[in-house]
Amino acid sequence: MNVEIKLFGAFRDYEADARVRLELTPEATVADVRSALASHATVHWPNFRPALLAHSAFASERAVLREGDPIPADGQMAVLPPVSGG
Amino acid sequence: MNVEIKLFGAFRDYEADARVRLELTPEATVADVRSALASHATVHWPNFRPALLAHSAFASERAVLREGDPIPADGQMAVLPPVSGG
Amino acid sequence: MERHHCAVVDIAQARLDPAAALEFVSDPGFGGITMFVGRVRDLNHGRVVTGVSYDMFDVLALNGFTDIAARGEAQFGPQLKLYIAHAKGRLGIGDLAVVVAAGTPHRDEAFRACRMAIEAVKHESPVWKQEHYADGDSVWSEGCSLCVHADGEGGHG
Amino acid sequence: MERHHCAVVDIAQARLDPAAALEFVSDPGFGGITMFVGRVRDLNHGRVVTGVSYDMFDVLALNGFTDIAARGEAQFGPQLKLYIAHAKGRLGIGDLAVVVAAGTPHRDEAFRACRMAIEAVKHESPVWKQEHYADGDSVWSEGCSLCVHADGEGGHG
Repeated sequence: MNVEIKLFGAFRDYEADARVRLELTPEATVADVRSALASHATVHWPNFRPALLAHSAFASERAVLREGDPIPADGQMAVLPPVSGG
Repeated sequence: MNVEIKLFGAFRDYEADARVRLELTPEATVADVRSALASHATVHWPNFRPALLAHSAFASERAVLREGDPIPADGQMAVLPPVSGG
Repeated sequence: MERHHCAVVDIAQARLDPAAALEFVSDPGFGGITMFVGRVRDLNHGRVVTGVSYDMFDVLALNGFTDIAARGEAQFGPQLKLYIAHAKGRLGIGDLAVVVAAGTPHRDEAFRACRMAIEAVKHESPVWKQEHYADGDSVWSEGCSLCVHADGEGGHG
Repeated sequence: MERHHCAVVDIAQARLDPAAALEFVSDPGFGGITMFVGRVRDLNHGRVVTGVSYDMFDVLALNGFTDIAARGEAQFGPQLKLYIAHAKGRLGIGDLAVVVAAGTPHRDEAFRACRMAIEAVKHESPVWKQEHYADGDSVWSEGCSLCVHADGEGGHG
Protein backbone atom coordinates (compact mmCIF):
# COMPACT_ATOMS: atom_id res chain seq x y z
CA MET A 1 0.00 0.00 0.00
CA ASN A 2 0.96 3.60 -0.51
CA VAL A 3 1.80 5.49 2.66
CA GLU A 4 2.26 9.24 2.85
CA ILE A 5 4.19 10.51 5.85
CA LYS A 6 3.93 14.17 6.82
CA LEU A 7 7.12 15.71 8.21
CA PHE A 8 7.18 18.18 11.09
CA GLY A 9 9.74 20.14 13.05
CA ALA A 10 13.34 19.18 12.36
CA PHE A 11 12.19 16.70 9.68
CA ARG A 12 10.92 19.57 7.56
CA ASP A 13 14.50 20.45 6.69
CA TYR A 14 14.85 17.17 4.77
CA GLU A 15 12.08 17.48 2.16
CA ALA A 16 10.91 20.63 0.39
CA ASP A 17 7.26 19.55 0.41
CA ALA A 18 7.46 18.16 3.96
CA ARG A 19 6.23 14.70 3.05
CA VAL A 20 7.59 11.31 2.04
CA ARG A 21 5.75 8.63 0.07
CA LEU A 22 6.66 5.01 0.76
CA GLU A 23 5.35 1.69 -0.56
CA LEU A 24 4.62 -0.94 2.10
CA THR A 25 2.85 -4.30 2.23
CA PRO A 26 -0.80 -4.27 3.41
CA GLU A 27 0.14 -6.11 6.61
CA ALA A 28 2.89 -3.66 7.51
CA THR A 29 2.97 -2.16 11.01
CA VAL A 30 4.20 1.17 12.34
CA ALA A 31 7.54 -0.51 13.08
CA ASP A 32 7.84 -1.40 9.38
CA VAL A 33 7.11 2.20 8.43
CA ARG A 34 9.87 3.29 10.80
CA SER A 35 12.34 0.93 9.09
CA ALA A 36 11.24 2.02 5.64
CA LEU A 37 11.60 5.67 6.56
CA ALA A 38 15.06 5.02 8.01
CA SER A 39 16.12 3.39 4.73
CA HIS A 40 14.68 6.26 2.73
CA ALA A 41 16.43 8.78 4.96
CA THR A 42 19.81 7.06 4.71
CA VAL A 43 19.62 7.19 0.91
CA HIS A 44 18.04 10.60 0.36
CA TRP A 45 18.87 12.82 3.33
CA PRO A 46 22.59 13.69 3.44
CA ASN A 47 22.58 15.12 6.98
CA PHE A 48 20.11 12.64 8.45
CA ARG A 49 20.57 11.96 12.17
CA PRO A 50 19.31 8.46 13.00
CA ALA A 51 18.87 9.52 16.66
CA LEU A 52 16.18 11.96 15.61
CA LEU A 53 14.07 9.20 14.07
CA ALA A 54 14.80 6.89 17.01
CA HIS A 55 13.21 9.46 19.35
CA SER A 56 10.31 10.19 17.01
CA ALA A 57 6.80 8.79 17.13
CA PHE A 58 4.34 8.02 14.33
CA ALA A 59 0.77 9.20 14.38
CA SER A 60 -2.49 9.36 12.52
CA GLU A 61 -4.60 12.50 12.67
CA ARG A 62 -6.28 11.02 15.72
CA ALA A 63 -3.56 9.59 17.91
CA VAL A 64 0.06 8.66 18.42
CA LEU A 65 0.54 5.06 17.23
CA ARG A 66 2.37 2.14 18.81
CA GLU A 67 5.02 0.15 17.00
CA GLY A 68 2.75 -2.87 16.58
CA ASP A 69 -0.23 -0.90 15.31
CA PRO A 70 -1.32 -1.37 11.69
CA ILE A 71 -0.94 1.46 9.22
CA PRO A 72 -4.07 3.70 9.14
CA ALA A 73 -6.43 2.55 6.39
CA ASP A 74 -6.12 5.82 4.49
CA GLY A 75 -2.32 5.52 4.40
CA GLN A 76 -1.95 8.95 5.98
CA MET A 77 0.66 9.21 8.72
CA ALA A 78 2.95 11.72 10.35
CA VAL A 79 6.35 11.39 11.96
CA LEU A 80 6.62 13.42 15.16
CA PRO A 81 10.03 14.40 16.48
CA PRO A 82 10.28 15.20 20.22
CA VAL A 83 7.75 17.96 20.91
CA SER A 84 8.50 21.41 22.31
CA GLY A 85 5.28 23.36 22.53
CA GLY A 86 4.23 25.98 25.05
CA MET B 1 -3.26 56.88 77.50
CA ASN B 2 -6.08 57.25 75.01
CA VAL B 3 -6.46 54.35 72.60
CA GLU B 4 -8.69 54.39 69.55
CA ILE B 5 -9.64 50.99 68.16
CA LYS B 6 -10.97 50.73 64.62
CA LEU B 7 -13.64 48.07 64.08
CA PHE B 8 -13.84 45.89 60.97
CA GLY B 9 -16.03 43.12 59.61
CA ALA B 10 -18.51 41.71 62.12
CA PHE B 11 -17.40 44.29 64.73
CA ARG B 12 -18.79 47.09 62.56
CA ASP B 13 -22.30 46.04 63.56
CA TYR B 14 -21.59 47.10 67.16
CA GLU B 15 -20.72 50.77 66.74
CA ALA B 16 -22.18 53.25 64.26
CA ASP B 17 -18.85 55.02 63.72
CA ALA B 18 -16.88 51.75 63.71
CA ARG B 19 -14.49 52.78 66.46
CA VAL B 20 -14.11 52.52 70.22
CA ARG B 21 -12.11 54.83 72.45
CA LEU B 22 -10.62 53.36 75.63
CA GLU B 23 -8.41 54.75 78.39
CA LEU B 24 -5.43 52.60 79.35
CA THR B 25 -2.27 53.04 81.40
CA PRO B 26 0.93 53.95 79.51
CA GLU B 27 2.47 50.54 80.30
CA ALA B 28 -0.55 48.62 79.00
CA THR B 29 -0.01 45.80 76.49
CA VAL B 30 -2.16 44.42 73.70
CA ALA B 31 -3.50 41.86 76.18
CA ASP B 32 -4.72 44.73 78.37
CA VAL B 33 -6.44 46.32 75.39
CA ARG B 34 -8.14 42.99 74.72
CA SER B 35 -9.44 42.86 78.32
CA ALA B 36 -10.59 46.48 78.23
CA LEU B 37 -12.40 45.94 74.93
CA ALA B 38 -14.09 42.83 76.32
CA SER B 39 -15.34 44.84 79.30
CA HIS B 40 -16.56 47.63 77.04
CA ALA B 41 -18.32 45.11 74.80
CA THR B 42 -20.04 43.37 77.69
CA VAL B 43 -21.47 46.67 78.88
CA HIS B 44 -22.30 48.38 75.57
CA TRP B 45 -22.92 45.69 72.95
CA PRO B 46 -26.13 43.74 73.65
CA ASN B 47 -25.48 40.96 71.15
CA PHE B 48 -21.75 40.71 71.73
CA ARG B 49 -20.27 37.26 71.13
CA PRO B 50 -17.13 36.79 73.28
CA ALA B 51 -15.92 34.06 70.89
CA LEU B 52 -15.58 36.65 68.13
CA LEU B 53 -13.16 38.73 70.18
CA ALA B 54 -11.32 35.60 71.37
CA HIS B 55 -10.55 34.76 67.72
CA SER B 56 -9.67 38.32 66.80
CA ALA B 57 -6.24 39.90 66.57
CA PHE B 58 -5.10 43.45 67.25
CA ALA B 59 -3.00 45.41 64.81
CA SER B 60 -1.36 48.71 64.06
CA GLU B 61 -1.35 50.07 60.53
CA ARG B 62 1.91 48.22 60.00
CA ALA B 63 1.46 44.77 61.49
CA VAL B 64 -0.57 42.33 63.52
CA LEU B 65 0.47 42.65 67.17
CA ARG B 66 1.27 40.04 69.80
CA GLU B 67 -0.42 39.95 73.19
CA GLY B 68 2.71 41.15 74.98
CA ASP B 69 3.44 44.01 72.58
CA PRO B 70 3.08 47.57 73.85
CA ILE B 71 0.32 49.79 72.52
CA PRO B 72 1.47 51.75 69.44
CA ALA B 73 2.78 55.16 70.45
CA ASP B 74 0.08 57.00 68.52
CA GLY B 75 -2.66 55.05 70.31
CA GLN B 76 -4.14 53.91 66.99
CA MET B 77 -5.15 50.26 66.82
CA ALA B 78 -7.55 47.98 65.01
CA VAL B 79 -9.31 44.80 66.05
CA LEU B 80 -9.31 42.18 63.29
CA PRO B 81 -11.89 39.39 63.32
CA PRO B 82 -11.02 36.22 61.39
CA VAL B 83 -10.28 37.28 57.80
CA SER B 84 -12.09 36.12 54.68
CA GLY B 85 -10.59 37.86 51.66
CA GLY B 86 -10.16 36.58 48.13
CA MET C 1 9.41 51.17 38.06
CA GLU C 2 8.52 48.93 40.98
CA ARG C 3 8.63 45.21 40.25
CA HIS C 4 5.49 44.58 42.24
CA HIS C 5 2.09 46.20 42.12
CA CYS C 6 -0.12 46.13 45.21
CA ALA C 7 -3.54 47.73 45.24
CA VAL C 8 -6.87 48.01 47.00
CA VAL C 9 -9.55 48.95 44.50
CA ASP C 10 -12.79 50.55 45.63
CA ILE C 11 -15.47 49.04 43.43
CA ALA C 12 -17.33 52.36 43.51
CA GLN C 13 -14.39 53.95 41.71
CA ALA C 14 -12.91 51.26 39.47
CA ARG C 15 -12.84 47.57 38.61
CA LEU C 16 -10.05 45.05 38.90
CA ASP C 17 -8.27 44.76 35.57
CA PRO C 18 -6.78 41.36 34.65
CA ALA C 19 -5.36 42.77 31.40
CA ALA C 20 -3.42 45.37 33.37
CA ALA C 21 -2.15 42.60 35.66
CA LEU C 22 -0.86 40.56 32.72
CA GLU C 23 0.77 43.61 31.22
CA PHE C 24 2.40 44.56 34.52
CA VAL C 25 4.05 41.21 35.19
CA SER C 26 5.29 40.83 31.60
CA ASP C 27 8.96 41.16 30.81
CA PRO C 28 11.11 40.26 27.79
CA GLY C 29 12.95 37.77 29.99
CA PHE C 30 9.83 36.09 31.34
CA GLY C 31 8.37 33.04 29.61
CA GLY C 32 5.68 32.23 32.16
CA ILE C 33 2.81 34.20 33.62
CA THR C 34 0.26 32.68 35.97
CA MET C 35 -2.79 34.65 37.02
CA PHE C 36 -5.53 33.89 39.51
CA VAL C 37 -8.86 35.69 39.33
CA GLY C 38 -11.35 35.32 42.16
CA ARG C 39 -14.97 36.08 41.33
CA VAL C 40 -18.15 36.31 43.35
CA ARG C 41 -20.12 33.06 43.09
CA ASP C 42 -23.89 32.78 42.99
CA LEU C 43 -23.98 29.98 45.56
CA ASN C 44 -22.11 29.35 48.81
CA HIS C 45 -22.72 26.49 51.22
CA GLY C 46 -25.99 25.89 49.39
CA ARG C 47 -27.37 29.42 49.83
CA VAL C 48 -28.23 31.66 46.89
CA VAL C 49 -25.92 34.67 47.03
CA THR C 50 -26.93 37.97 45.45
CA GLY C 51 -23.72 39.83 46.22
CA VAL C 52 -20.96 40.35 48.75
CA SER C 53 -19.47 43.32 50.57
CA TYR C 54 -15.75 43.42 51.24
CA ASP C 55 -14.56 45.41 54.22
CA MET C 56 -10.84 46.08 54.38
CA PHE C 57 -8.23 47.73 56.60
CA ASP C 58 -6.65 49.33 53.55
CA VAL C 59 -3.31 50.50 54.84
CA LEU C 60 -2.52 47.28 56.70
CA ALA C 61 -3.69 45.25 53.70
CA LEU C 62 -1.35 47.14 51.38
CA ASN C 63 1.53 46.71 53.80
CA GLY C 64 0.70 43.01 53.89
CA PHE C 65 0.63 42.73 50.09
CA THR C 66 4.08 44.33 50.00
CA ASP C 67 5.28 41.81 52.59
CA ILE C 68 3.91 38.98 50.44
CA ALA C 69 5.83 40.31 47.44
CA ALA C 70 9.02 40.47 49.53
CA ARG C 71 8.44 36.88 50.60
CA GLY C 72 8.02 35.95 46.92
CA GLU C 73 11.40 37.47 46.12
CA ALA C 74 13.01 35.67 49.04
CA GLN C 75 11.55 32.40 47.78
CA PHE C 76 11.87 32.78 44.01
CA GLY C 77 14.59 35.37 43.57
CA PRO C 78 14.54 38.80 41.95
CA GLN C 79 13.41 37.43 38.57
CA LEU C 80 9.80 37.88 39.64
CA LYS C 81 7.07 40.43 39.12
CA LEU C 82 3.95 40.19 41.26
CA TYR C 83 0.60 41.93 40.93
CA ILE C 84 -1.80 41.78 43.87
CA ALA C 85 -5.09 43.68 43.80
CA HIS C 86 -8.19 43.21 45.95
CA ALA C 87 -11.58 44.84 45.53
CA LYS C 88 -13.52 46.46 48.34
CA GLY C 89 -17.13 47.57 48.58
CA ARG C 90 -20.31 45.95 47.32
CA LEU C 91 -19.80 43.39 44.54
CA GLY C 92 -22.36 41.58 42.42
CA ILE C 93 -22.25 38.00 41.12
CA GLY C 94 -19.38 37.58 38.68
CA ASP C 95 -17.58 40.72 39.83
CA LEU C 96 -13.87 40.30 40.37
CA ALA C 97 -12.85 40.16 44.03
CA VAL C 98 -9.13 39.57 43.65
CA VAL C 99 -6.50 39.41 40.90
CA VAL C 100 -3.04 37.98 41.53
CA ALA C 101 -0.49 37.53 38.76
CA ALA C 102 3.14 36.36 38.75
CA GLY C 103 5.65 36.65 35.94
CA THR C 104 8.89 34.63 35.99
CA PRO C 105 11.36 33.19 33.46
CA HIS C 106 9.84 29.68 33.71
CA ARG C 107 6.36 28.38 34.38
CA ASP C 108 6.94 26.37 37.55
CA GLU C 109 7.98 29.47 39.50
CA ALA C 110 5.07 31.43 38.01
CA PHE C 111 2.56 28.86 39.27
CA ARG C 112 4.16 28.58 42.69
CA ALA C 113 4.56 32.33 43.22
CA CYS C 114 0.97 32.98 42.14
CA ARG C 115 -0.34 30.27 44.43
CA MET C 116 1.75 31.43 47.37
CA ALA C 117 0.49 34.99 46.91
CA ILE C 118 -3.21 34.16 46.68
CA GLU C 119 -3.00 31.82 49.68
CA ALA C 120 -1.31 34.56 51.69
CA VAL C 121 -3.90 37.11 50.60
CA LYS C 122 -6.70 34.75 51.61
CA HIS C 123 -5.27 33.67 54.95
CA GLU C 124 -3.47 36.77 56.20
CA SER C 125 -4.87 39.93 54.68
CA PRO C 126 -7.20 42.13 56.75
CA VAL C 127 -10.21 41.63 54.46
CA TRP C 128 -13.70 40.63 55.53
CA LYS C 129 -16.46 39.29 53.34
CA GLN C 130 -20.12 39.77 54.09
CA GLU C 131 -22.43 37.65 51.94
CA HIS C 132 -25.87 38.89 50.96
CA TYR C 133 -28.49 36.22 50.30
CA ALA C 134 -31.60 36.07 48.18
CA ASP C 135 -33.74 35.87 51.34
CA GLY C 136 -32.48 39.31 52.49
CA ASP C 137 -30.14 37.96 55.15
CA SER C 138 -26.49 39.05 55.31
CA VAL C 139 -23.72 37.17 57.09
CA TRP C 140 -20.05 37.89 57.72
CA SER C 141 -18.10 34.85 56.51
CA GLU C 142 -16.28 32.57 58.88
CA GLY C 143 -12.59 33.16 58.32
CA CYS C 144 -9.01 32.62 59.38
CA SER C 145 -7.99 33.91 62.78
CA LEU C 146 -4.95 36.18 62.73
CA CYS C 147 -4.29 35.73 66.47
CA VAL C 148 -0.58 35.51 67.09
CA HIS C 149 0.00 33.09 69.95
CA ALA C 150 2.81 33.21 72.44
CA ASP C 151 4.71 30.52 70.55
CA GLY C 152 4.76 32.73 67.48
CA GLU C 153 2.40 30.64 65.38
CA GLY C 154 -0.57 32.21 63.66
CA GLY C 155 -3.78 30.23 64.02
CA HIS C 156 -6.39 29.54 61.39
CA GLY C 157 -9.90 29.63 62.80
CA MET D 1 -22.21 25.94 24.22
CA GLU D 2 -19.18 23.68 24.68
CA ARG D 3 -17.60 23.79 28.09
CA HIS D 4 -14.10 23.68 26.66
CA HIS D 5 -12.45 25.76 23.98
CA CYS D 6 -9.52 24.31 22.06
CA ALA D 7 -7.78 26.27 19.34
CA VAL D 8 -4.71 26.55 17.15
CA VAL D 9 -4.17 30.19 16.22
CA ASP D 10 -2.14 31.12 13.17
CA ILE D 11 -0.19 34.21 14.20
CA ALA D 12 -0.49 35.52 10.63
CA GLN D 13 -4.25 35.69 11.11
CA ALA D 14 -4.83 36.48 14.78
CA ARG D 15 -3.29 36.72 18.23
CA LEU D 16 -3.95 34.71 21.35
CA ASP D 17 -6.46 36.55 23.51
CA PRO D 18 -6.17 36.14 27.31
CA ALA D 19 -9.26 38.29 27.88
CA ALA D 20 -11.31 35.92 25.73
CA ALA D 21 -9.92 33.00 27.72
CA LEU D 22 -10.99 34.56 31.04
CA GLU D 23 -14.40 35.32 29.65
CA PHE D 24 -14.84 31.81 28.27
CA VAL D 25 -14.05 29.98 31.52
CA SER D 26 -16.20 32.31 33.63
CA ASP D 27 -19.47 31.09 35.09
CA PRO D 28 -21.79 32.39 37.82
CA GLY D 29 -21.00 29.25 39.82
CA PHE D 30 -17.23 29.56 39.52
CA GLY D 31 -15.23 31.42 42.15
CA GLY D 32 -11.76 30.59 40.83
CA ILE D 33 -10.03 31.10 37.51
CA THR D 34 -6.39 30.29 36.93
CA MET D 35 -4.71 31.24 33.69
CA PHE D 36 -1.27 30.48 32.33
CA VAL D 37 0.22 32.58 29.55
CA GLY D 38 3.41 31.46 27.84
CA ARG D 39 5.42 34.17 26.09
CA VAL D 40 8.50 34.15 23.89
CA ARG D 41 11.59 35.01 25.95
CA ASP D 42 14.55 37.04 24.74
CA LEU D 43 17.09 34.59 26.12
CA ASN D 44 17.30 30.80 26.20
CA HIS D 45 20.20 28.73 27.50
CA GLY D 46 22.24 31.92 27.39
CA ARG D 47 21.62 32.69 23.70
CA VAL D 48 19.92 35.90 22.56
CA VAL D 49 16.67 34.93 20.87
CA THR D 50 15.07 37.19 18.27
CA GLY D 51 11.98 35.07 17.68
CA VAL D 52 10.62 31.56 17.41
CA SER D 53 8.65 29.60 14.82
CA TYR D 54 6.07 27.10 15.97
CA ASP D 55 5.30 24.19 13.67
CA MET D 56 2.19 22.18 14.51
CA PHE D 57 0.26 19.13 13.35
CA ASP D 58 -2.98 21.09 13.72
CA VAL D 59 -5.61 18.39 13.61
CA LEU D 60 -3.78 16.00 15.94
CA ALA D 61 -3.02 18.92 18.29
CA LEU D 62 -6.68 19.87 18.45
CA ASN D 63 -7.68 16.27 19.08
CA GLY D 64 -5.08 16.20 21.84
CA PHE D 65 -6.38 19.40 23.43
CA THR D 66 -9.85 17.85 23.48
CA ASP D 67 -8.41 14.74 25.13
CA ILE D 68 -6.74 16.93 27.76
CA ALA D 69 -10.07 18.62 28.50
CA ALA D 70 -11.74 15.21 28.86
CA ARG D 71 -9.00 14.18 31.26
CA GLY D 72 -9.66 17.38 33.21
CA GLU D 73 -13.32 16.46 33.57
CA ALA D 74 -12.43 12.94 34.66
CA GLN D 75 -10.12 14.38 37.30
CA PHE D 76 -12.05 17.43 38.49
CA GLY D 77 -15.64 16.69 37.54
CA PRO D 78 -18.03 18.49 35.21
CA GLN D 79 -17.77 21.76 37.15
CA LEU D 80 -14.87 22.80 34.96
CA LYS D 81 -14.35 24.98 31.92
CA LEU D 82 -11.03 24.80 30.11
CA TYR D 83 -9.56 27.03 27.44
CA ILE D 84 -6.51 25.80 25.54
CA ALA D 85 -5.06 27.81 22.68
CA HIS D 86 -1.63 27.57 21.07
CA ALA D 87 -0.08 29.89 18.50
CA LYS D 88 1.64 28.74 15.34
CA GLY D 89 3.87 30.56 12.90
CA ARG D 90 6.63 33.09 13.46
CA LEU D 91 6.50 34.87 16.83
CA GLY D 92 8.54 37.78 18.13
CA ILE D 93 9.81 38.39 21.66
CA GLY D 94 6.91 38.89 24.06
CA ASP D 95 4.37 37.36 21.69
CA LEU D 96 1.99 34.90 23.31
CA ALA D 97 2.74 31.26 22.49
CA VAL D 98 0.09 29.57 24.59
CA VAL D 99 -2.88 30.47 26.77
CA VAL D 100 -4.50 27.95 29.12
CA ALA D 101 -7.29 28.91 31.52
CA ALA D 102 -9.39 26.88 33.93
CA GLY D 103 -12.57 27.96 35.71
CA THR D 104 -13.93 25.97 38.68
CA PRO D 105 -16.03 26.63 41.80
CA HIS D 106 -12.94 26.80 44.05
CA ARG D 107 -9.37 27.90 43.54
CA ASP D 108 -7.50 24.69 44.31
CA GLU D 109 -9.13 22.88 41.38
CA ALA D 110 -8.57 25.89 39.13
CA PHE D 111 -4.83 25.84 39.85
CA ARG D 112 -4.54 22.08 39.47
CA ALA D 113 -6.59 21.88 36.27
CA CYS D 114 -4.66 24.75 34.69
CA ARG D 115 -1.34 23.18 35.63
CA MET D 116 -2.37 19.74 34.39
CA ALA D 117 -3.47 21.22 31.07
CA ILE D 118 -0.33 23.27 30.39
CA GLU D 119 1.92 20.34 31.35
CA ALA D 120 0.00 18.09 28.97
CA VAL D 121 0.19 20.67 26.19
CA LYS D 122 3.94 21.00 26.72
CA HIS D 123 4.73 17.31 26.99
CA GLU D 124 2.25 15.68 24.62
CA SER D 125 1.05 18.07 21.95
CA PRO D 126 2.48 17.83 18.42
CA VAL D 127 4.09 21.26 18.48
CA TRP D 128 7.67 22.07 17.57
CA LYS D 129 9.60 25.20 18.40
CA GLN D 130 12.41 26.55 16.28
CA GLU D 131 14.40 29.31 17.94
CA HIS D 132 15.96 32.09 15.89
CA TYR D 133 19.07 33.69 17.34
CA ALA D 134 20.65 37.11 17.03
CA ASP D 135 23.61 35.55 15.20
CA GLY D 136 21.35 34.32 12.38
CA ASP D 137 21.31 30.70 13.46
CA SER D 138 18.07 28.77 13.94
CA VAL D 139 17.67 25.58 15.96
CA TRP D 140 14.76 23.22 16.57
CA SER D 141 14.42 22.86 20.34
CA GLU D 142 15.16 19.63 22.13
CA GLY D 143 11.86 18.25 23.28
CA CYS D 144 9.86 15.42 24.77
CA SER D 145 9.77 12.15 22.86
CA LEU D 146 6.27 10.87 22.17
CA CYS D 147 7.48 7.33 21.48
CA VAL D 148 5.05 4.82 22.91
CA HIS D 149 7.02 1.82 24.15
CA ALA D 150 5.81 -1.76 24.24
CA ASP D 151 5.02 -1.46 27.96
CA GLY D 152 2.65 1.37 27.22
CA GLU D 153 4.68 4.13 28.83
CA GLY D 154 5.43 7.32 26.97
CA GLY D 155 9.04 8.46 27.29
CA HIS D 156 10.33 11.97 27.74
CA GLY D 157 13.48 12.63 25.72
